[in-house]
Amino acid sequence: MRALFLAMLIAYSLGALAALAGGRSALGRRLVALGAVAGSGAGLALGAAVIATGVPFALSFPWLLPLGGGLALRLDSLGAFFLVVVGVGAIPAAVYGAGYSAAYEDGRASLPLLGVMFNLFLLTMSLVTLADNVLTFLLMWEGMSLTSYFLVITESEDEEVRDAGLWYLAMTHMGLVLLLGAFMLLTGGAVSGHFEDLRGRAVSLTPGTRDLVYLLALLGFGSKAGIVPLHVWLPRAHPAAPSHVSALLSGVMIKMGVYGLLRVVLDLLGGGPAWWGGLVLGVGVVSALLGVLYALMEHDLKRLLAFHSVENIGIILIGIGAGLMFHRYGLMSLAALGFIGGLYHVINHAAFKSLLFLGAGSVLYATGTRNMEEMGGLIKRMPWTAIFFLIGAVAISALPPLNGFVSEWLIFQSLLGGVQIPVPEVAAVMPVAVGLLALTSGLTAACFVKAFGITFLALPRSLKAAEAHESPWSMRLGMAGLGLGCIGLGVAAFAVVPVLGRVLAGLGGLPDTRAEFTLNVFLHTPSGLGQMSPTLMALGLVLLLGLLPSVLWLFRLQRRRRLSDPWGCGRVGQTARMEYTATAFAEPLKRVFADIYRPMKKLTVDFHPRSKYFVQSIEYRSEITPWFDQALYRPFLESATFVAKQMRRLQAGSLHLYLLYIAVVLIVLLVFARWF
Amino acid sequence: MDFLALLFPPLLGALLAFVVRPYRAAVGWTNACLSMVSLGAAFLLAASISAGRHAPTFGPGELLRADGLSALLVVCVAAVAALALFYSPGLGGESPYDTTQLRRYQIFVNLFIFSMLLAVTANNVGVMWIAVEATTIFSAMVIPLALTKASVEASWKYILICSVGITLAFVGTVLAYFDFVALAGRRENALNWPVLLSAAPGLHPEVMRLAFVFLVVGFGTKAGIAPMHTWLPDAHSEAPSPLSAMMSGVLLAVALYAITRWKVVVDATLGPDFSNELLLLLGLFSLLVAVFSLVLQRNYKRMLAYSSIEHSGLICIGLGLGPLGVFAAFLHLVCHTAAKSMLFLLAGEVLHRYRSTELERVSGLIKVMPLTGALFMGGILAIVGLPPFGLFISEFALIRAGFAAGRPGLMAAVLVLLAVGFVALVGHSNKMLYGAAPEGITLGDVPGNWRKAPFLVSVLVLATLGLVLPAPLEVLLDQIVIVVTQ
Amino acid sequence: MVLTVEYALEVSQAVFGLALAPFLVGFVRWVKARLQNRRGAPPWQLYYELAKLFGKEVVVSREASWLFYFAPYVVFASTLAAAFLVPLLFAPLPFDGLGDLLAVVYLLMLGTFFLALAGLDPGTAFGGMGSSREMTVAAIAEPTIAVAIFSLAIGTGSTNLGRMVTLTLDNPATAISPGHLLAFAALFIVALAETGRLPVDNPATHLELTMIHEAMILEYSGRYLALIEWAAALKFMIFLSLLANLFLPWGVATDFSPVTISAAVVAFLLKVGCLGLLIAFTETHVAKLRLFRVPELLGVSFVLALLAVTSSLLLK
Amino acid sequence: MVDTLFSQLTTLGSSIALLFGIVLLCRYSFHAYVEAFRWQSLVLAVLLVVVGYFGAASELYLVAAVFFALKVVFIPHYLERLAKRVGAPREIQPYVNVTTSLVVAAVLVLLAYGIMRPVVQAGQLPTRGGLPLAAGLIFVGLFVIISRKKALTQIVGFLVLENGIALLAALGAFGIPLIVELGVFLDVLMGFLVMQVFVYQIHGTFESIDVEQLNQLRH
Repeated sequence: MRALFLAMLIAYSLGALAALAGGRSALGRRLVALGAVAGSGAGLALGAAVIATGVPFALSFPWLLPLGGGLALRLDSLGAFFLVVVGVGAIPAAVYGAGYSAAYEDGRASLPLLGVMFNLFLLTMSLVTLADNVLTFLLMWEGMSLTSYFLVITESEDEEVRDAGLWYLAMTHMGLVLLLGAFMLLTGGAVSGHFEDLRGRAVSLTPGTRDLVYLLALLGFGSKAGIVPLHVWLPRAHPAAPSHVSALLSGVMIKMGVYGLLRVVLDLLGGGPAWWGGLVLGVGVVSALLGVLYALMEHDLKRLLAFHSVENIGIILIGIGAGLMFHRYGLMSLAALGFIGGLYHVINHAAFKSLLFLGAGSVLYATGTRNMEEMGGLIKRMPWTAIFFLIGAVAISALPPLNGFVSEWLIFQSLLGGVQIPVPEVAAVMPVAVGLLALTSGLTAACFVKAFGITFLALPRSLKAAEAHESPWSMRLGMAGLGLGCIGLGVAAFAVVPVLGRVLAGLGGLPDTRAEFTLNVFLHTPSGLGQMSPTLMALGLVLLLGLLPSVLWLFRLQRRRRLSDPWGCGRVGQTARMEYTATAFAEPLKRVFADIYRPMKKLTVDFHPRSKYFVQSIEYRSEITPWFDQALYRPFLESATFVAKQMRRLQAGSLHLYLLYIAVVLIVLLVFARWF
Repeated sequence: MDFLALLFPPLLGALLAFVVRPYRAAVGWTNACLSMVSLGAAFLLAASISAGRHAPTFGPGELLRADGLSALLVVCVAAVAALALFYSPGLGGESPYDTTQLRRYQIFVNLFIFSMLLAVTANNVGVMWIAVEATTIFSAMVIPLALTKASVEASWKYILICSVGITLAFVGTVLAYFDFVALAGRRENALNWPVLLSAAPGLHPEVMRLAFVFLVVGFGTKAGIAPMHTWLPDAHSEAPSPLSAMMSGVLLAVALYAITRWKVVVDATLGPDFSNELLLLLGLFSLLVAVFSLVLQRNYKRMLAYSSIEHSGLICIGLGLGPLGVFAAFLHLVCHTAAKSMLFLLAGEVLHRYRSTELERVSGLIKVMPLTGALFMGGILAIVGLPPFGLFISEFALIRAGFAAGRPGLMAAVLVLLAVGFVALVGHSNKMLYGAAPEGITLGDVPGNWRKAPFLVSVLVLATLGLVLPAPLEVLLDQIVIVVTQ
Repeated sequence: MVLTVEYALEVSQAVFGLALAPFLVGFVRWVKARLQNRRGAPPWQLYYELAKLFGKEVVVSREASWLFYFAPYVVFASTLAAAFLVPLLFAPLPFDGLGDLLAVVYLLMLGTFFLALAGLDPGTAFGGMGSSREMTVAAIAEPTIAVAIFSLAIGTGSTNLGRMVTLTLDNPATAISPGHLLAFAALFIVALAETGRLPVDNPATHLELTMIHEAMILEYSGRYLALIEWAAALKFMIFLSLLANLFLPWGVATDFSPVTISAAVVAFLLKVGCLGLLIAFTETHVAKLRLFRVPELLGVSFVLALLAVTSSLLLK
Repeated sequence: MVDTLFSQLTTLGSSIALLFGIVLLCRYSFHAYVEAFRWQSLVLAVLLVVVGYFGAASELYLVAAVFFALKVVFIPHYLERLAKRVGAPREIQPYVNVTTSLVVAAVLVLLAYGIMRPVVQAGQLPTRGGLPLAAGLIFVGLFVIISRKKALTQIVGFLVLENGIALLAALGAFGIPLIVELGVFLDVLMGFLVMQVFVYQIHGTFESIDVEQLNQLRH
């Protein structure tokens, strides 16, 4: 294992060096990708080895970070799982990036910086999963944030991109502050922040402190994971970043928030009262629903995907929250089911969201725009990208037999198990969660019909789209890998679930559920509530799909087919202006959920100067601005500015005033020292 | 002996600059080399002390004395002095000043350096006071090098505020001495720090309380502690960049050093609570003022100045937090010195290229001066406390000390304020670094990138401190902790 | 030996459903016609139409892509796969473990997904309108189904249809619990929405203001249209048999003697027939809702479902 | 007997010194300021001699001599010259008018009494009675700097402040160690010279020595 670890370290560093040395050359780009692939491959192997053997890998450098008790690394099965997730997301993204970053050879962005930060980002992110004491964890965490910040502002020419970067850095730093607070309360300022000691200390803390730690951790990690309302940086930063980086940010990095939450709440604190789980569940539901609702209204392909990351994080948290609640009531196997559902969705999301971002990247690469209203007809011009994007869309819409369906099924089943919670009023939370989760997945399907249909089908809506071309092989290769991943994770669920059981074994007193939920190719849930086999379902679907045409052929029903214009109420010729737009597609849902969107509508009609019976033009505009952004963030910014303005008064420029300050302070302090 | 090697070169430099008229570049270079000599001496001193040589003294009546605390400060001062002299105007390259101005610059800057070195090595707290006062006078002579209204105004405010403040510090000194006399009769060496310290437990608490108030307000004025900080943004923004680098990098540190010295004595009389409370109060207030003055800042040199206030506030808080805090505070001091001196010197280059200190006039620095821009970014990342730089570690240690001292509320406030400052600083420097370069500006770094080598050294130092704690430094810091919290 | 019998029954049951589906649709149309004092086409009319469509050549839009040709097969296959999981006549069958009620719902959703994409593919305004509306209705129908499943799962203790039926047969009390009844009402409304019935959609109109499903498949012709229509009929069938067998499981054969089997067939026809009548009645007595009133209807069903769950939770 | 005389003399001297400080507050012309300062310094010089005599602190004679040379002869002379060069203001408009100034001064002196109480109690020297007055003088000097507008008057205020400290040192401990004392004088001298240079510069760049104009640097 040590060899694998060193291999990972060295590969990433070589990748970074290659970026510095290689500069803008194609060779440089390939070497950067090679380093990243090798590094994340080694990391994946390391994680797999730890999970397979069940033996944690530990390594520590006492002479580094002496103030934090040394640089302590320890990879247990939970960390290993997330290291695997990093690998799953990073390898295709790196391959894809080798081709994609060619777009920056025109000097819009600094390729060396991109390469260096790309590798360092992957390195620090991998090390987050290995950190075993507070300072190491915080160092790697902040390193991950910083490097990803530089990746986000790759195209720093653009004002919008810089804003996004600042938002991102501010939010993530806010998160770090909260985490620092949480860890400090946990350690009580003790010098050794070693996680083993924390587990010991956590038991002796007062309930109040534990709750505070939990809340700080939830907010801190939540700001990274992108829970509503701390998600504001996602829809800004993810579109701004280069697409293969967006894939990593959205597919992998935000999962580190989930990792941290599990690590602190479940591992270090060892679980807590029911409302902890309930809060996570509630946050999850809200994030899932609002995420998908705002995604529906987006016509910027990458922003749409970013909002879907919010949604999927919500789904993951629903599983984890349910797990925590069951954990509280000692329903261990149900708890395990919830956590397994959450973790399964983590890796699934890593697969299909990365795939979708890469697909969006190819579209951007080919058309130069992220605006769906200018696309269309790409399925003919970039067939491969279209197929891969379709796979991703089916997977994220949780449609069988792909992977999204399996994890959502598991989460559903764990929620259904809520019946067993002894307290009815607590149990009553579950059906609501079930309903909203179902609504979320339904809306997701609707949203991806829009995303795929408007982007790839029908006629091109702009010249850019009409002249689009398929992307180079390296990009297609990256997408192909992820597409296979989506299928494999769906079909081979019976093999994945036991691994997740092993990952969770012993965490916060969870039992080893390796064999519990699977029976050869079947998944089944405790107390025999439900049973399913995605494998056989996929097989059946494929069989039927193969059978049908042959049956038709058997009955000689394969008549010839004739191409013609679509029926248009008598009009001849078909133009793109007649197609349904993304806005139009989303309009019904916008009306249905108007109370949540609070759309701003403006109708201006100007009449003919002579008489108001002749209308010259009618302009209708409707905007949707996330109202809770204003409600939550503006007060902070405004109060900060207000205080700042007061402070400026202090430095008013008058020397006498300044001297007066001194005199006043002196006298006040003297009086204080004399009489108090 | 090494005391001479330490203190003599700057005097010699001043003398040289005084006799050689008109000014020649050779003088500047000679003085730069001389500063290297005293830097070497400083390192030797620090090495010998960290190697266990206990508090060497020198001169009639043990005029000079150096323990771990002095050694650390001596190294900082000498290093920044060397850096500043190396980047002084008039060492080749076109400079905005004429020879008489440059001559004045060389004379007084060297005297300034000398007085700072004297302040941190003086055994007699009276002499220490004199040296600190002298720093004001000498540096004030350099600020209005080019006579502009702004620079004259800044220097007048600077000298008046600091003189008044420092005079108050002298009141405190006199009070302490008075109490000593009341206890043990008049003695010539009564103001020698060790003597004072040994007598301290018997002094009158109520008198020492008053004395410490005078001392904190007085030296606090020089240390840029709010609300006595008002001179600082003006002076730092108007002074020639090397001087700003020295003032922000080490002058504040010297003043804090004086406060620390007196804190030890007062604590010996009163116990630590009184001084701790006072320092925490003032430190937090400085942090508050500095951070929120950063939010709407329009001038990047003032921005850096306010960040210096922020950091001396942090160091004050650290000093008030017991042993762990003191350790963190002085580690923080070292890191801040390394980062801020570099930043001010770079800001000088930016000013020279963009001809403006306004933030909105500066954009696309990365493209205009790639190396300078990269270094500037590094410095900013360092002072906002991002890894892998030393301030991340020192701030972490400081926060941890606060929690260990059982002050979570205070630390929460500090964390929030730090976060605000973080956003403000990063936001402003984002505007500076990226975006389109203003038209008509010459692209490319200043000729002679080899002169940037010292900056790489400071970046290296910062990065090293972010990952490891070199043994000598650790020994020094431990000695300091022992000295301060004995 | 027994196992092969079971598989045979499994397949035959699905084929039975597939064969019966068009008749069921025709039957409902016929009843409606009668209720409206029309003669109406005979119930087996739909078989003729399917045969005709299979015989015709296919006319396809020039802009259509491969997805347009692919979608009908996916729709048909997924619906048929769902039919395999639903117990029409026999309760514990081997395929029961392949997927539960959730799987059925999501399989049907798969069909809807591809159909909606196909609606967008030719690039006409009608298709887009249809898919947009179809997805809207489908999305806001989801939660009701899920929650109804929840309450059924509470009552019976399983989500796998076969087991649900047998468990209900084992203790009939659950069948008449208030939770079950409320869930039935909720699912009935959803069934109307999902299968494109009045008052949500009018299968017998081509008026662009009102049509949903028809607009989406407007561009289809020939065997593709046949496949889609047949799949739609099968979907209708599935929902009716779910309503029938989950809430009134009696008659479903649990052993495979010819008697019980024939009894099962009869019982099934009776139950589904009654439900068909019920639907015909509702369709004649309610008017088509405006599209933006549909959510309110589905909201009602969601509330019903929630009530169902809470009552079953509290009465448990 | 001797001690009582000693303490009476010192108290008298310090009160006169303080008196001159307050007198300074109610004068208008700069010339009068300088005069008041000169007399105050003279009194302090005498006081130093007295303390040196009674307190048997011989080095105080030397201190007194330097003090005289510096603060009675040299600095006032230079102040006058400076005033001539930059055009001394006939009228000095303070921020607060004379009566208010006097009230404030009174308050400050009372405050000084209150604050210095423990110090007085702590000391055994016969001179300790004058300590509060010294503190009062310090506060008054501070007040002068704050409340007067012209750079020149601020310098005078600063010098008064330093006189207060000198008085404090003389009374409290019969003067501080000689080396420190001399260093302080050096500082005073240099500080004064530098300030005078700046007055010239201010006059050169702003065509006036009105400190009110120095308010361009803000925020």
